[in-house]
Amino acid sequence: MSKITSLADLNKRREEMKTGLDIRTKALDPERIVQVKVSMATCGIASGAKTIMEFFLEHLDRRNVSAVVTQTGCMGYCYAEPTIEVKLPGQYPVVFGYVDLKRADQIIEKYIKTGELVDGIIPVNYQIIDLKE
Amino acid sequence: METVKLTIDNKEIEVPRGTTILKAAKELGIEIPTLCYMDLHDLNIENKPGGCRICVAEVQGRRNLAPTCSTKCEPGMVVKTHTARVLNARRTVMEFILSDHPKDCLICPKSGTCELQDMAHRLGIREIPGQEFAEMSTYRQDTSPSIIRELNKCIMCRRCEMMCNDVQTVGALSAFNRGFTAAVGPAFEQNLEYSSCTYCGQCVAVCPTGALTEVNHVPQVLKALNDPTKTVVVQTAPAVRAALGEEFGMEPGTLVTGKMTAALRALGFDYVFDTDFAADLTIMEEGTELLDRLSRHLKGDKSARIPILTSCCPGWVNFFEYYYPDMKDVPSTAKSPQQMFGAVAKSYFAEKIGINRKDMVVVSIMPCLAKKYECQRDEFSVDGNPDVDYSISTRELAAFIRQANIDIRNLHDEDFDSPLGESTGAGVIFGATGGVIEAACRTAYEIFTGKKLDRLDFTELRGMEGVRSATLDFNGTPIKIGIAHGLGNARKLLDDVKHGRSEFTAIEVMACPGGCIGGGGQPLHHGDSEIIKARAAAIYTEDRKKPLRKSHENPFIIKLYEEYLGKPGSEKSHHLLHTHYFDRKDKILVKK
Amino acid sequence: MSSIKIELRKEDVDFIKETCSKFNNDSQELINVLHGCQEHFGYLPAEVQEVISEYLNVPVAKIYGVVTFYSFFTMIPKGKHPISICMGTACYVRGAEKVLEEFKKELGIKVGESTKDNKFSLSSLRCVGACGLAPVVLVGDKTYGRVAPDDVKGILKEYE
Amino acid sequence: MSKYSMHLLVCGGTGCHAAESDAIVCNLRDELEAKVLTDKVQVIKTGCFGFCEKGPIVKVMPDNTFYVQVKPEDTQTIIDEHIIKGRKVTRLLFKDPSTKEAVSDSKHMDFYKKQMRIALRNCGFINPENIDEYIARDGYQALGKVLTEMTPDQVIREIKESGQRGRGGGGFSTGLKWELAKKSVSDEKYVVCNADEGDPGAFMDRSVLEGDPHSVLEAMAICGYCIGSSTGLIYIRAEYPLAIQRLKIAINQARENGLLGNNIFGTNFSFDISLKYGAGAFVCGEETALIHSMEGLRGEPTIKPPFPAESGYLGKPTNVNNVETFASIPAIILKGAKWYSSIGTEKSKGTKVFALAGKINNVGLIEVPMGTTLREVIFEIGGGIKNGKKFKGVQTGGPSGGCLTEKHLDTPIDFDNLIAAGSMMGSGAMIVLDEDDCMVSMAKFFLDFTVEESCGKCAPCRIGNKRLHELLGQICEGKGKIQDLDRLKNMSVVIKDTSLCGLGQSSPNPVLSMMENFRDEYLAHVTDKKCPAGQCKSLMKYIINAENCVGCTACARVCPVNAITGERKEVHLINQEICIKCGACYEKCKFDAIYIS
Repeated sequence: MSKITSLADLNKRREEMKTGLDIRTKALDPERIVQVKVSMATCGIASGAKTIMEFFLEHLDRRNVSAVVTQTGCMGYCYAEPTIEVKLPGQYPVVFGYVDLKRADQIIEKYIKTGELVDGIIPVNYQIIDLKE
Repeated sequence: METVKLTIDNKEIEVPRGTTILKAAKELGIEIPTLCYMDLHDLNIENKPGGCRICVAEVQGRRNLAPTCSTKCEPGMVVKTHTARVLNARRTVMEFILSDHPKDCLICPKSGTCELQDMAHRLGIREIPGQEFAEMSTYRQDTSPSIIRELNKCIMCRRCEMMCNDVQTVGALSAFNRGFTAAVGPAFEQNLEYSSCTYCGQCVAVCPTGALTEVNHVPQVLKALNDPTKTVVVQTAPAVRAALGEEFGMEPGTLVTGKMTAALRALGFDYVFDTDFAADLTIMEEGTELLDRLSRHLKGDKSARIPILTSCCPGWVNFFEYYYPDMKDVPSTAKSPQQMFGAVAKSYFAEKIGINRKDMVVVSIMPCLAKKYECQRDEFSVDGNPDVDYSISTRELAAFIRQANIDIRNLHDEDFDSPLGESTGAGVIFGATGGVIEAACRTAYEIFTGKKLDRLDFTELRGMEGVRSATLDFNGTPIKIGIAHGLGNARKLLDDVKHGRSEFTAIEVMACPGGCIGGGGQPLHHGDSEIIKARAAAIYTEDRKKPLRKSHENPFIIKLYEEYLGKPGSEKSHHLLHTHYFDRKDKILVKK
Repeated sequence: MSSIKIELRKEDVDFIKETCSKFNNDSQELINVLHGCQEHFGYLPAEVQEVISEYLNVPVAKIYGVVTFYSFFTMIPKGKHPISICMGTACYVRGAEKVLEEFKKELGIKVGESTKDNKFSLSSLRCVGACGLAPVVLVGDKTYGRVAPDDVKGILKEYE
Repeated sequence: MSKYSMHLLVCGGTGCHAAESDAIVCNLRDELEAKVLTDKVQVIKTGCFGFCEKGPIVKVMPDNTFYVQVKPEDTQTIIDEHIIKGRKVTRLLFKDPSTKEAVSDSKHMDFYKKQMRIALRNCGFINPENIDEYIARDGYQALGKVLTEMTPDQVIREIKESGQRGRGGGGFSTGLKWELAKKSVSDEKYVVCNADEGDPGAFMDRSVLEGDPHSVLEAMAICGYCIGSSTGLIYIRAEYPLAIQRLKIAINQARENGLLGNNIFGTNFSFDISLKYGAGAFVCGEETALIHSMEGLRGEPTIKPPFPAESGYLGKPTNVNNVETFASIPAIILKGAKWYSSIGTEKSKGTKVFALAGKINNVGLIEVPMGTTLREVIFEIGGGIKNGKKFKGVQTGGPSGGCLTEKHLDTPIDFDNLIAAGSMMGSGAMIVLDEDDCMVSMAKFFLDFTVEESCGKCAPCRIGNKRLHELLGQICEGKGKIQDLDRLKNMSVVIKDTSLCGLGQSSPNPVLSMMENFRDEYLAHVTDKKCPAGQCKSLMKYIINAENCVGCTACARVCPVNAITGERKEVHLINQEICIKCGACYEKCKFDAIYIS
């Protein structure tokens, strides 16, 4: 990793990141990549988020879905932990709550593979500020 | 100097910037009550944790009440010290404090001199609401050779902790636990005996309540006095005569040497002697040791360690034995005056009057609590019989005199008995910081140079600064003297010695701030450092009035050497008047 | 006063020494040193504090003062499966007290004690920040959420 | 892809309209089956939309139509009109409260999204263990801007103008604080991040550190640049292992990338950060106590002044801010003071993170503009009270905050309004209480916390709070007298008035606010010896209703103290003198024959 020694360096890194270079290094077809984020803050982990994350890592691979599974922080829906966010190519991300192994399986089989929604969707009810707007 | 103007209780005042409301009010004659606060101004010791919240006052524009001990005056401030809000708050807080304090005032050793009791009286507290279901703190009592801790009576003023850590750097006491169960004590709530405590007693000297008091040895003394088979000999330390009067309502600094002697005789002591005699003896031994080391050192003898450190203070001895055991060959090996006295009384004097040492009881009156521990040390006894049997403090003596119905104020002055009651002015000044080294210099100068001193008052060695130094001219040889009082100050000098940075020839150390006059066994000063200064002045007055002011001129000392000891530093002197030191930390750890 | 007396082995003393020197024997780092030692020994017996005192040059009374000030530090060894019941407000209003009572009843011990066989110890703590799962119980590193008094027996059974 | 062309999302939050939602789902599914549309349209139950006031809600995807206050009988219309004919049902559309016009696309109704995430902007969005994801979200841009384009004074002016007040509880102006620290002259200064979130029920700081650690590091560096410090310290609870781990990773990554260390962005500004651990002492949230704790001492507060800005860590000027305060700084720098100060109320700018917990449906972390009302927070975002119970109060500001009630629901939340209402902002915990919570027991619970967490330094807090706690205990046990209420008040006022630090100065707040807002309940305890919420055991009585009792003896057998007598098949009786109110009989009885009085 190269050091960032100027604002220009930082901007360059940001642009690289924004166009999703890191995803491309992991999958050949960026347009078809599925992104899964697992909320892995204390609440989530205490509710079993680790198991869920492992499940997605293992089963997406086993079921031949090219996907990137990452961890993220608290989404704020503590009551519905574990929560995950799934973004299908070209679509809005969808947040699912109360994800146990059964629901995780449904999410892969139904939502990720066929786009069919499953129960437990959590409507995102906040706006996130954009720093450069 | 920059000043600020403010109004306190409708009175205007102008004070230097940085002055607290408490002090400004005092200048106006407004005495705001305080409890945890303590200011020993001349000794540079201040305790203001802002913990008791008794000294609060209303400051216009401020949301809550201000602790006046630690709130600085600001320009235009309007302060009210006795509004209904303030008085109610002060009373309620006092009720809180009392609700967690035993009510056995009648039988408390601090009764009558307790600051909490005084405050309850001042605030007119008549009931403590909710006492019937109020949980009280409970701790076990701990009795060490010198000090009794009764933590149930601790009000968390933190004075003892401040003394033990910030002033003395002994570190035996610390606040532990938190919230309601918090109190101040040694590590693991162990006995003080198993801690680094030096028994300097400064914690006792500042404790506002009965949480820290001295072990009372008066009953044992009374028993000895009533035992017809015992010859009871008493010695009184120099600092006692300068403070005892305070216990009987006399002005601080009143000398009561003659009245004290009369009272002791009235109490029934067979011989009333003076520790000052032993102080003169100490000078002979310590001075000789100093000159010996110095001359060897000047000749290039590497084994002669310079500086020499005084060793008359038992708190100080305990301190270096615990914290600097690797340097135990640096201090003088001379015993303290108390122990020299005991050793001489139970040998020379016992022989002289023809009794067995076992039939003699030596009692010492000391301004000190560490002396209680010192006289119990194994090395200061012969076949289990201690050289000094009991050491009682100035406060204990006062209580004893009161119990014996003696009106000390109206007693006629009496003199000490001979021969161990005769002393010079040099022995007297042992009681104040710098006194030992001044006394030593008076003798050492004359012996070293063979000349007579024309000026006996080494004023450059006197004062209240924590660390002082002066260079004396011993006929061309510069003698660098260091003085420290308070163990924290001593630590600074000792660290220099340890790291080879010290330039001193001799260093005097006294554990207590001010020296023995500020000892842990003295009448309580209640935070007034003027009292300590007045006692020092009294000591120097007594010195000036003495016909003889140099130890080596004391005819009875000369006689003692002629008849019994030979000469200073002789084998017999070594046997009777010198000691050796231990690694006390090791000793404690093994004992525990 | 700690009733437990232990004899420190040479490697124990070495560990404390290393921990202190890792923090440059700086007395300001006392709390970090105590964390390191508690993690290693499971608790902070008097003997350990005495050794720390030596290396950090802090009076042992002060160390004891610090150890007894912070609720994270303990001078009593915990059971093999330390049970902590969150008594934060969120857990409290959702019935943590009843859960705690149930644990006390089942184990026959009070808060701060260990069972005779030293298998379980019981403590209450303030908010682990998993308020969404209130009431929360921790057994060792494992978190149990939405615990009801009826679940207590089952939880304990897992450790039999 | 999906075999479905349309989705009907039905709000299925456990909240207000749970029963109706179920009926709506059922009806929709029946309708679809009847119209043979089950292959094309899928009905999905979702979590709470955070719009309960207008619930139940049905959202039609993909056209984002947002139907509000839908009744089970409306389902046929929705299917017939919208799904089959493609015409939106206007009467069910949400009407913009200002324009009164129906809004057909929920994309245009962002205002329903009452939450606005500034401090939490990256939480749940980025991988906290990957600095590149932070950089992709404009991370470290603010630091870059500050170091290359702005002077420290300009930055401080910007922060001052933004009107941001410290999120740790005190609400002191961040910009002013920085300015004071900058003005202090010293060879060394420190930037400290207070991450000792000890307030039970508050977990926003933990979430930020776990979800977006870099935002804090970046802000600390900005602060260091402003006040002239090259050393940052984060004082973090040891009870937060995950946050510690992520912070360590973040610090290392920032160092590797040259964003911490020497000559950041090629300038001569150097800054590094290390961690200091707390060890479980609530009082260490107070900045002087925190500083003592960092110095390896007991975390006892000292009197201010001197403020840390003059004499703090190691006696050097120190600036202490909390996690949430720092997390918002990069946004203020990049988007400007004007933008930030446009959010919030007159004297409280920006957004505030709240941790919602207690008897509320959507327990979680929310961030709303200052000035949002309690009603919006509790009943909309929070989804209302759990199990359909009645709202009783909300404790804001943690154990030393106050309890607000029904009458405060429409008060806009900001620093000053909360204080005026007898509570405080604190760190932002909100614990919702329902009708089952006894306000004497709650006050006692909070005092229990304060008693345990008091450092013991000053008498009013050390002893006063204990006495307050004991007196509340007496009242809970039915031993209270009417005069005790005055005593409670007097003790509370004096403790507030005389305590050394913020802990004692606020610890009686729950007692005062609960006595004020629930005076009747306190009176019931002391005069009638009754606990209206049925929480105080000593004031409860278990009684057997003779009409229902069949004499099965089950209760007598389960009673641990043999307080129940009665022959088989005869009515049983509970001896009140022996009864310990354990409730075992009550739970055991199958005939509803035991009731609580």
